Amino acid sequence: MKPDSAAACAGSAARPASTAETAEALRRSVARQFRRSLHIRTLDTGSCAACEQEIRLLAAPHYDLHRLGFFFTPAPRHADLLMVTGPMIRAFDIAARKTYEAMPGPKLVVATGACALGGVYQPDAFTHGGIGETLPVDVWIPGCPPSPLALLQGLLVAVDRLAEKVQDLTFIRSGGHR
Amino acid sequence: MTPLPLMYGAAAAWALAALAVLAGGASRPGIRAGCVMSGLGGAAALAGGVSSLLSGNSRVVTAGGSVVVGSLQLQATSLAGVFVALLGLVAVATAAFVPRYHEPGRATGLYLAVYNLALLASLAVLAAGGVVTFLVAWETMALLCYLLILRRPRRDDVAGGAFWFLALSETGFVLIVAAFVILAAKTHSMQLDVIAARAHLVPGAWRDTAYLLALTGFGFKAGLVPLHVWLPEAHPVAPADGSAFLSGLVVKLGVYGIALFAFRLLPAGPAWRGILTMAAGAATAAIGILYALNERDIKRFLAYSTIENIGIIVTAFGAAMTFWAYGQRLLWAFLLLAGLYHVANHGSYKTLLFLEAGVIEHATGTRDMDRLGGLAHRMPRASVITFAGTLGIAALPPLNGFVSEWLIFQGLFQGFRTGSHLVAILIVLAAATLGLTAGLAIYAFVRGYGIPFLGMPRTRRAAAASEAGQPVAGPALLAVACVALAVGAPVVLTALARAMRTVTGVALRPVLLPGNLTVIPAHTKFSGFSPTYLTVFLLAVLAVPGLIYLAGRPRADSLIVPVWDGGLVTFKPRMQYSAMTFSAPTRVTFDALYRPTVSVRRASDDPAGRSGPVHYESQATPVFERYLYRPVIRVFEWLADFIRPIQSGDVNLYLFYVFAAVLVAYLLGAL
Amino acid sequence: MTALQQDPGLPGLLSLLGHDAPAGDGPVVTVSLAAADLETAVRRLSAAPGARLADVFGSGGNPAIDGDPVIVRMVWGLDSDRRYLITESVIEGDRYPALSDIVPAAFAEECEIYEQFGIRPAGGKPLNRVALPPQAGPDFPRLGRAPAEQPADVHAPHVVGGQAFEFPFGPVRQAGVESLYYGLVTSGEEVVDLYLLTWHKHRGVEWRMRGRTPREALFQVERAEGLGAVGSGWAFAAATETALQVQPPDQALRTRAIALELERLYNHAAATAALCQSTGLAVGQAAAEIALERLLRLNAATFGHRYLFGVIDIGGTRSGPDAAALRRELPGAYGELRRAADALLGTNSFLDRLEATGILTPEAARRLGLVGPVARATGLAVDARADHPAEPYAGHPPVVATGEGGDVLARFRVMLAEAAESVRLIGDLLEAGAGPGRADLPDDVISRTGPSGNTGRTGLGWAESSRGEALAWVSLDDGGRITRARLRPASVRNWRGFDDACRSQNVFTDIPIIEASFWLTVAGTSR
Amino acid sequence: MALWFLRGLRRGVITTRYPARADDSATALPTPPAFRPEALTRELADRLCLVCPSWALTRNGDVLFFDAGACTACGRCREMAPEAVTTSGEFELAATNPAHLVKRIPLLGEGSS
Repeated sequence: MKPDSAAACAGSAARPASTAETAEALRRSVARQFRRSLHIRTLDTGSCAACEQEIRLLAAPHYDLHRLGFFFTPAPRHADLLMVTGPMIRAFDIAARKTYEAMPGPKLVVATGACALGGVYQPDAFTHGGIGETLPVDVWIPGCPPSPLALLQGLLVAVDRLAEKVQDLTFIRSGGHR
Repeated sequence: MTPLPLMYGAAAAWALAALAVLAGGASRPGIRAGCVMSGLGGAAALAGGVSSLLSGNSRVVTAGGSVVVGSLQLQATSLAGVFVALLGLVAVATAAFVPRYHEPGRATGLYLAVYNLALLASLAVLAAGGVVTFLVAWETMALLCYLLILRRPRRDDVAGGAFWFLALSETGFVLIVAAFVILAAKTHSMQLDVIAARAHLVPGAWRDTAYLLALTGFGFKAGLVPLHVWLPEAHPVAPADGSAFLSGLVVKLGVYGIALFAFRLLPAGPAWRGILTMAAGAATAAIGILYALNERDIKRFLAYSTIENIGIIVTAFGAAMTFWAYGQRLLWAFLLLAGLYHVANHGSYKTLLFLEAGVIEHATGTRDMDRLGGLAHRMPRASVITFAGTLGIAALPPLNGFVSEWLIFQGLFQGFRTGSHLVAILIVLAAATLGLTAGLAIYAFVRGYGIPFLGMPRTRRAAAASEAGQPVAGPALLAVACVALAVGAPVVLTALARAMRTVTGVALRPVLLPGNLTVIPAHTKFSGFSPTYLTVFLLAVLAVPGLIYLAGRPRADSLIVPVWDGGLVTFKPRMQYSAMTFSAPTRVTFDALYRPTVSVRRASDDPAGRSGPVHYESQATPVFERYLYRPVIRVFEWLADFIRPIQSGDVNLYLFYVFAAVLVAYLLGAL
Repeated sequence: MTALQQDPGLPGLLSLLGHDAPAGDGPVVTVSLAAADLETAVRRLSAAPGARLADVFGSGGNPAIDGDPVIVRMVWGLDSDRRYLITESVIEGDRYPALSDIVPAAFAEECEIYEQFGIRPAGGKPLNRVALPPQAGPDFPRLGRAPAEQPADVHAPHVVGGQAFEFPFGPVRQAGVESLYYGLVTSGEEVVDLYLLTWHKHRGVEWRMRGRTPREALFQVERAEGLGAVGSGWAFAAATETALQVQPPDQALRTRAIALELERLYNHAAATAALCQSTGLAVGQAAAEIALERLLRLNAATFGHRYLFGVIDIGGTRSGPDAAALRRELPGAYGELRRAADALLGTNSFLDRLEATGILTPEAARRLGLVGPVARATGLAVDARADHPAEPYAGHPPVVATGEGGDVLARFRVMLAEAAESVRLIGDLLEAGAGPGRADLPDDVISRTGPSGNTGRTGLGWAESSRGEALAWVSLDDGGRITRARLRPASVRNWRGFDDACRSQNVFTDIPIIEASFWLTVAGTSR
Repeated sequence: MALWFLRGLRRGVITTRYPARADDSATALPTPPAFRPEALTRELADRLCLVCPSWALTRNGDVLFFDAGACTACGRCREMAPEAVTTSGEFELAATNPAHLVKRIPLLGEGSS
């Protein structure tokens, strides 16, 4: 996440804008606190409702994220992780800020879906074109919409139970192999 | 010092106060002086009441007198002692309240003079030792109260409210006169002592008739349903101290009248008399609180809650009479004691609440709960004092209302001692009704305190409210009295019990244990508790969370964020519960009683294009006014049409009427 | 005004409007009306039993061009006549006849036109804020000119008399649902009024589409309402194809239809799950979600996307169905839904919550111009597949399921019946042969370059999405770029029936049930 | 309710074993493209950038920058140049840093120096 946005964001989980290593170490220590049980609050900042459907399905029998110690909560007061979908409509800024500030620290923010990652909408008068500049994002989950499996992986990465994979991917297929 | 002289002192002080405010009512010092006098009088009355409690009935003092009207007879009795003391308390508190509340002016001077004379008249009622004295004083008191209510005759509803009071009061007066005449005729005496002594000579039928007449007559003043309609009309239009006096004392005079007949003049009576009284009381209590729940005007709300409390007291009296009929003298005396204690308690906190209602009205310009809100932050003193009164009237420990209601319940729960199953069931039914009433009362006063004082201000006036320059001393004194009456209950009750012995002849003393500050209702093996220790215990319990907080305060820095509102842009005052919506469940549950008529209007109610604000009104049908009083009023209007012809307005004609009337009177005398 | 007893048919209507019979036999007839005649014409049309107001929208009014007039178009569904009638009226100045006084269903669109083009209906009726947020000033991007003054939130009721108060709910509601604010005006017990604020999610999709080629725009259209991607996409593609006079190959049309029916299937399964959740029947929810997940996987297996994004393309489809996978998986997946539904219909504690909940009368539905299962549950047989049959539905007519009572249960039953019908249709369409296919478009449409200028190539497209009739209207310049595109998903119309359904109720806790039975998206209505 | 309970028992466990074990339902999911650098020329790269509706592709000199976060896996690029673009088959794309999602694709096709 961008350090400036961290500074800009009041009450964000203690995250000094210092070197990358310390930030990374801090992230891991925070994530470790959430390993066993984590409560998720979702926030729709202008999605097309497909991301919401996939998130709802996380609790469905096929995926059942409760078995991994994740739970949904309607109250940001009880939430440790904010799952944000949509391109962050400007008209929604107040609600988004209030929701984030209502969460007790330490807290994680997961940007969910291509809109939230700046894919579908460019910044303009209607939207910020991605949530990065409004909220301090910890984990980014691509996909339009991200399938429940992708969401599961993202959540597990967020709490440091899975290693991030995309960093090592090249998206290059040389020659015909594989 | 004997009580009567103290009362003379009080009377004199009030007379002087009346003169002082008449003379200097236009200036603040004048009003102050009058109030000081009035307060001194109150103190004297308080002392007189207490001393008459301690010293029992004094002998009758007779002064002047003539063949026609009889003589002025005064007597300090322990039954009246409680009321006299209450009168003193109310007078002192009001005296402390008035100077900051009223603007100087001739009208104010007149009003205060009338008020002081009303105090005087009430004292005379309580100190009356003879029938004539009693009746004259009573009528004077009623007329003076009428003038009190008429403080601002030009405002809407004032004349109407005052007229309701006068009309019902006069109707009651006729019945009271009848009751006294029956007793006087049957006992050949105009002196209350003698009447009480010879009451057993009166034939049963006449005794019951007299009692029923008295119950109804005084019921009008006390506000027994359905004779209560003047209270919600008169209280809102009178000034704060005026309505405080009405609720704090005047209605209590009605109770005194009932007690006078039930316990002093005609103690012996059949069970149905008591059961009837009890039923009337229970019905009054329940209906009173239910109507209170449907009121937004603070003063109307308080007026209805007065009706409820009167109901509780009368229920206690009725149960007591029932127990007498079944030979349970101990419970008889005990319930009388409990009832009188509730009189004192209600007098203190209801006066407090009415005075504070006046403070709120001055600070915000409205009595409508739904235009208030958030006053706790803007008027901290008023909110603390009101909270004490609210705890008291909601009968929550450790305040005094709880003690007296607990005593009354303990008395009722022993209905089984009557031996008669039917009566036992009836008494338990009454207890159940009071239980419902008590529950609703808590509901009503959570609302009555929460809506104006908590939450966000609903109007600009409420947001700008300030209690600077508002009276404090009077209500504060009453709050102290409430606490004292709760913590000191065992002592007070012991004193009361000793005093009542002169009325009941039953010694309750051994079953009240002042030694270890415990109250035991009548029978040792039934139950008992100590208000004092309860208070201490509750305070300790309340202290625990505070200690825990202090001990376990988080070391890490905590994050203070606003209340979670679902991400609204702004949380608006219109988004909080209002008084009427808070009590909506009762309106739905008891709609048979309210018969609400609902209307929803808005600029455009087209399903496709709804727009504009919603007007939602739900009006309860005024059942008694519409179905009981309106027909009566019609009849009277119809009769008035016949009488009109003899009203020509010609002076000579009226002189002739007078001459004729006197002639008839002499002829009757001659026969 | 002349109230007609029997359906006059199109020629009759046109003669009423002072036009002669249509040239040719196209499914869409466009007539232009002078602003002066607009009121009388609308009166006559609304009085005609066969005519249903489907949409009202504006175009033109370019702030750059001084005095550029706004063109108000009304789309009427002449359902019995199997045709759409579009009336075009050029509005000079900033006033036009108040349509909603005659056809209440036009009110929301009047508000929208005021917001976007700054012209308001005569009569000074208070207009509600629809799409643009409160902070949208005069320089906020719009389709036309900014209105003289901001539309106030006159929707928001002030509590008068203190006997009712507003129970605020949202915009951030329970986890896993879209952002939506509703103000619940209640007397403490009964629901006095309920109003929605949806501008939290307005992304200005129609505004974005201007100047784009249809293909680029289609990407936005599919993501305007993700749970209705095929419906909106098809409507938009059809509109463009009409504008470009392109005819997609039949097998591509059948492929679209299969995708559309699959979309209907998974949406109705999702609605079933939501109904169970709102009634607290966790086991039923699990069963329905199993069916839902299997249907979504079926979508992925058949078209390569769980929500069928990217199936539709201008002039055809981008991917064909994997017929084998479809034949193999569909019976099982649908069987799940069927079994769950049967069990639900046998669970009284569930049905009791649905019966007589959120009732809508046919009158209200017609008056509000509701569409889809919500309208059909009240007994109105409104279904674009049957009323305006285009290929492939002309060859494979669906059996329109209607209910009675208009309560939640009726909606639920209608959805189940439609699911069954969808499975049948998919079977037929597969038999008839479906596959990818795409008609060639004029080159200029594909490239981003090309001259600009308006030759008025316009077209109307429609599809019966799972929520009801979805409409789209486009006008292209001769560079093939979009000058104005109108999207009207079914959610736009059906939300306005929601508060009526809630007002028929006295219990708050029924509102989530009603919302689930409507199964609308906020994204669709505030696109 | 008992009916529902039995129904659940009869169905047995259907929950995925992910992450302990891979889930085969992932294979049908749309996934971002993978590129063949040797088949990519500047001119092709520019066309790809144009056809991408979500601004996931940008060319800078001889490098094509691919933002896997912005990519919606819509497949338009694959359709346009099947010889240069295939699917990556990757769905586990969560990143702790948006920079990790931006990939450099060298343009090695002939015509590009």
